[in-house]
Amino acid sequence: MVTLCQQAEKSAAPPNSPGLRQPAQGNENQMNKKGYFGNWGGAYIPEVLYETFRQLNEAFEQVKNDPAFWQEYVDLMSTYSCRPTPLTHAENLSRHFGGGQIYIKREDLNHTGAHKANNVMGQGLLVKRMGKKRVIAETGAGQHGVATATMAAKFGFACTIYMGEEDVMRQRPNVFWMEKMGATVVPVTSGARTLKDAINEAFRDWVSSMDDTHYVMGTVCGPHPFPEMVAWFQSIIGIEARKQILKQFGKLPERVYACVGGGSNAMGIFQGFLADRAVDLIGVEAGGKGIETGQHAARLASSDASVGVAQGYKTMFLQNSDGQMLDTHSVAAGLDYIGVSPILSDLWEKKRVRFAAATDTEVMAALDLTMKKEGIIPALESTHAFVQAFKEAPELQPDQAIIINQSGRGDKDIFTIAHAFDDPSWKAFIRGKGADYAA
Amino acid sequence: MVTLCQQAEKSAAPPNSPGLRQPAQGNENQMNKKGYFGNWGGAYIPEVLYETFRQLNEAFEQVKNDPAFWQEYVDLMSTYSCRPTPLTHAENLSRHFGGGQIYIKREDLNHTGAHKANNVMGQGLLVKRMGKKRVIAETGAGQHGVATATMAAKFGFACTIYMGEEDVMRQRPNVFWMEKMGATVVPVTSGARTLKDAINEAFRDWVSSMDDTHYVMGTVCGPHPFPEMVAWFQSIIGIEARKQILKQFGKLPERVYACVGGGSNAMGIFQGFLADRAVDLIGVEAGGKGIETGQHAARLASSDASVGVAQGYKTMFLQNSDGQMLDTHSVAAGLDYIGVSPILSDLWEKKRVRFAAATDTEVMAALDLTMKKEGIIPALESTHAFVQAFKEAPELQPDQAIIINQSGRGDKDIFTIAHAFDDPSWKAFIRGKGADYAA
Amino acid sequence: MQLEQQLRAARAQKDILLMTHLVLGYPSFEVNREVIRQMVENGVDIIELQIPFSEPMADGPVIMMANQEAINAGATVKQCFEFAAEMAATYDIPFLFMTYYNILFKYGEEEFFKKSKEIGIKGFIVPDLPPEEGDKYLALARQYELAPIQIFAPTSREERMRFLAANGAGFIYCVARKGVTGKKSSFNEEFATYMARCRAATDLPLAVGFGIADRSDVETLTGKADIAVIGTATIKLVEEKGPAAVGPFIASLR
Amino acid sequence: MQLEQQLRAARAQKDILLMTHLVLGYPSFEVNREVIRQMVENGVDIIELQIPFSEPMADGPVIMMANQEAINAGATVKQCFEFAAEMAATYDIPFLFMTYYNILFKYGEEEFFKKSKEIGIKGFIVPDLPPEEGDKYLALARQYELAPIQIFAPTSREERMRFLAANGAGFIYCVARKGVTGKKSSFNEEFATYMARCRAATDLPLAVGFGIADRSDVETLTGKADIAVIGTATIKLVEEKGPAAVGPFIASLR
Ligand SMILES: Cc1ncc(COP(=O)(O)O)c(C=O)c1O
Ligand SMILES: Cc1ncc(COP(=O)(O)O)c(C=O)c1O
Repeated sequence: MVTLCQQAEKSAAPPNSPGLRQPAQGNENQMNKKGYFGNWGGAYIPEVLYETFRQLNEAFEQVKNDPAFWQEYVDLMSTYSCRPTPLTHAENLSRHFGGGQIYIKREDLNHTGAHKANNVMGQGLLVKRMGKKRVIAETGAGQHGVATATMAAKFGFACTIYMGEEDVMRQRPNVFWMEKMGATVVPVTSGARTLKDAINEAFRDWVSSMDDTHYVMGTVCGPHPFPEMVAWFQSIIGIEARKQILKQFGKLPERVYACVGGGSNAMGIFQGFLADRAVDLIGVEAGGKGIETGQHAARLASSDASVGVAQGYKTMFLQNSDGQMLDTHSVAAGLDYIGVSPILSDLWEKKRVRFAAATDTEVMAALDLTMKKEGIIPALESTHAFVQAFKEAPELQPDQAIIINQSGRGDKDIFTIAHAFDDPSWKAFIRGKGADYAA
Repeated sequence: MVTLCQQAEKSAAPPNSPGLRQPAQGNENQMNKKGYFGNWGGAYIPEVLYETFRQLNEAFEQVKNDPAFWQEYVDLMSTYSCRPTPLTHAENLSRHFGGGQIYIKREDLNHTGAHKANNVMGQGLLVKRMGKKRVIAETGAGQHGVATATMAAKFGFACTIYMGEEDVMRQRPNVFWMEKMGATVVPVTSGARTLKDAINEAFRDWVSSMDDTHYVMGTVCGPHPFPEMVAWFQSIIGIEARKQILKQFGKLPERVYACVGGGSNAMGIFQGFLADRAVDLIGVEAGGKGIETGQHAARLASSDASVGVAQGYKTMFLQNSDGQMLDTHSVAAGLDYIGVSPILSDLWEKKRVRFAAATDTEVMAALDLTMKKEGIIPALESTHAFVQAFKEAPELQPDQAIIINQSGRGDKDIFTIAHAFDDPSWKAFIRGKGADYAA
Repeated sequence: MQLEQQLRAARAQKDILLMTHLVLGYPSFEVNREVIRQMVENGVDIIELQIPFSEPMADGPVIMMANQEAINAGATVKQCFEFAAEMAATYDIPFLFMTYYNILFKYGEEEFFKKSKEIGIKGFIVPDLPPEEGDKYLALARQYELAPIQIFAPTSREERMRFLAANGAGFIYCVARKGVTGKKSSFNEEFATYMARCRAATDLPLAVGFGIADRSDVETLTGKADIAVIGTATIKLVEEKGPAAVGPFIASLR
Repeated sequence: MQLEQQLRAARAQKDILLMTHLVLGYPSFEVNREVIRQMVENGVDIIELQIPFSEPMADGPVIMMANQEAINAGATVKQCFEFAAEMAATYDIPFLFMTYYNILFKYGEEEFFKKSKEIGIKGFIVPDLPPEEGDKYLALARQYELAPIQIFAPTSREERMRFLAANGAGFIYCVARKGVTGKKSSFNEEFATYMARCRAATDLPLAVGFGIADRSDVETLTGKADIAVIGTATIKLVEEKGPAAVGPFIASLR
């Protein structure tokens, strides 16, 4: 079966930055020479990495134009992970809201539990081609770290993961798995000790280790060619989703929803529909405690962000008037980031993608509903997309469909979710375990 | 893609107890009228359930002979779960052992993280046909409970899960998810407060609730028709695996390994190869602290078990000379059970399936190796199969293959695994969390 | 004398017979001995001796715990036989073994019948052994002239009841309601219909069990059934008030 | 006078020039003031004033923490300008701004150049702004006659060095090794080859930075480079021994 699927995939997957290069789309989302998407992107890198980026660009250009590489990638993802991931018709939720048919793209069923696997395995194949022996990565919640550690184990690379000290403490389960997979996890003690600081730290490693080391950027951010490259690997989501909805529903969806941290899962699914002008694309950011509180991570859905350049690229950042980055907040660690993909900033500016924000509270309610109605546990990140989809579903007719990209599974978030639900039995359980381990 | 896959599946799935009825197999594994496999099985049920079982048998006979039902099942599993699950070539492990090629059947990539989903979703469809509105289930570690709660949410059934009080305390994360999915989890305080007691309790519920309630037995045990029915649903594993290995490796495997708790994942994959006489089938039971210590759950791989009748069926049980069941032990809760599938007892007696045991210590070592070499985290249950496969892989040649059935993923077992590895950071983390929750 | 005749004889003297139940070895054989004495002295007509089993699937919480405790306290099948022998020798009423099939199976079915016959047991109640699984058991029952008591449930259809009755002897144990032992049953109209169905299906005496706890229950049954079965109620009583309370309780029932 | 001329004039007097670095607002502008006094009085030839940025990607732990602390202590870009104006007015040596591009970008690049020119700043070091991204920046540098100091790294190829030099002015900042600021560099044969490559690529004065910590480092550089850059070393010194230790340290270097 797998191979049949692979063939279906094969004939359909343009080896050349699929979504970004669709003709109907014109050139507006195509990168110019300097790695820009419209006014956004670029490569603001220290001189010491110039040569490394030159080589990386070259290697990426090569694989992008090599259909065999894309095929190798699709094969790997269909035997090591579970691609194509299914598109699930959420019949109960659809009925519940009484509007459009809700379909869920199941990236949670990937190996390691999130869309992160797509990017990481793709970069792994690239690293193999480049002949490097070690990978490094930043991680926030730990999903990208676990995915990278997994890839490194599979490919036999040495692996170091940078993770904010705060996050190391909060996300111990993921740290445990990374270590068990053979990776070294380095707690980052600078800055806010979270994702952005881990990115800085990974760059600090890379500027001395680049000869044998590749930095596996976890999302569609950072200096060129990372945004384009990560988007390219993630485009597999949208390619599949478009075919699936046509097959299962018989026509295109009205709207496609995805949560936006850095933007990789969103770009992944959006690329499948960019050329379909009638399909409304909605990115959902972290509304945290509410936009008005300032404690959020809504770059494009709020008016709190402004154009800036940091971490190697130009985009909309949450920063103060001096250009110092702000602390962000979200119940979902993976959305808790100052910047956003330059590709999304471009699509936002061009009004091709619409943005909304979901608050922590709305997220917990949507999570609860989704578990109870469908037996599906989306990651807290993914649940943001569900919130907005639920708000809008009633606007549609039963013969219309929407797709929600479920970027990951929530059972990894048990500590956070059980805490957020303020579950007394969970607390008692943890207290008991803690007591067992005391002394 | 999904639908292409579905079609491939369609043409291949015999709607009639596939593995158990393959002609080359003769009739030896076919059940006789009374629900026996050779000398094993039967339906030792209280009179009050007679009518319920009659209806269940009737309903099962109907769907078994209805190709549309099997197709509905396959469709559901390919859009709600991730079937066909991939067959992963474990290149690094193969190289490491320098013998046969190791392939891993990835049941861990199922929705809810284990093969349990196959059985549960299948029974869910059956319940829908029977028009019942409520499901109950026993669960040990909680995997089957989570799967059943998930199915109940999806189908809109009320759901009660019986779980030994010990297990409720040990497996709080699973309890949390069951509850969040809308199920009621009832801690069972009788007996050893583990799996077998939960089964008794579920029967106690069923004898009064059978009019509107179906008991979703979690494995290929219990009274007829459960063993046959669960095996039928799980046969999807073996049907896929056989096709996949032929496609990916070009010939049949020499050996197929599966862990055996009740025996459902083992029967699932074995059925694909029962008719292939040359394929050696190996069931791996829990060796616990060592067969010699008596603290294990090896029914067929030790000489500690004897024929008995309990929980509604005749099989090999770990019991004393009076017929009282013994306490069993395994690091893997899902293998920690007194009985074993009557179908497996039959295949064991007929020497078609060979049995081995893996100790807790061997399991932890194999888990460590698998994580580091392949970036894959098998469930502790599944890891038992890996242990025996690793022992035997060197006996084979590189142009021969073996398949290990990875029945589930291990990241759900974090509390158990981190504890078993005696991880100091994990303990510190839990201590810290515990302190946070201590008012 | 075979069980059925013995019961018919007793029934000729009384409007309704009383059958009581206890779990052997719980809390101890000593207490069992005292409880039985009180039962017999206060007019119980027949006693069910449950040989404890670790997986008493059809029993409710009280009897289930009693099974567990008896095993934990070390009660063996051998001791149960010894104790039963003593009781059957001491008292003139019929004693039955109630247990789950695995106990017979592991003991050796033939041996189990032989030994039971020897010590004067009159019949068996084995709730997890339907006739379909009981070829050997039923043949041995005929051979040893021990009653393989069959069970009717409210869910049993007419045809099924006839089939069960044909395979049974001694009396029929009519489970008063769905569910396990120990919960209250309500003897309403539905129950009356059920009893009528039971009566129509067999000539064997009818015992009714599950949830019978007091005199009014017994009164309700009088005329509808031949035997009222008191199970959980006495076990709870012994737990709460000790064996001495059993006599007065039994005396109060009829 | 433009920066290059000014440095050539100074260099004519000394075998090697000393450039020092500090993070504005860390630990406070008061301490900055005292440190600069000690530096100038002990013969420092040029000073890099780092305007703190929250994401100092190219800096090692010491300078990174200094950035963070300065921001936490409330240092603003406006204060940095005020302080720099005061220093440039007080001392006769060239002052440069070192910072990351976002600081210029958010301030408004033109405004940043204009203001810097006004207060007497001589040039900028912006480690995350390669010439490819700096069209406007480089144009403004020409317009305002401020030196857009370019950086060479050991990984820069010859062609690349020429390109950088063509876009640079004032001097070239040669990063002594791969990696971030703050770790020791070893000035071995490989380093000598690297310096020869730098020299061959440009006529601009060469500064060498990253990990220069003592007199022997400075001696090693003498003859190979025009300027030795001391960065992390003084920050650590101030942290450990206070600003008063800076003068003697600087005096000991050459
Ligand atoms: C499950 C999941 N979804 C979404 C995100 C956000 O990243 P992105 O916007 O790049 O998809 C993350 C990041 O960790 C994640 O783990
Ligand atoms: C992952 C996994 N594997 C195996 C088992 C054992 O069950 P079975 O032998 O029925 O496959 C369990 C039971 O909980 C399980 O969760």
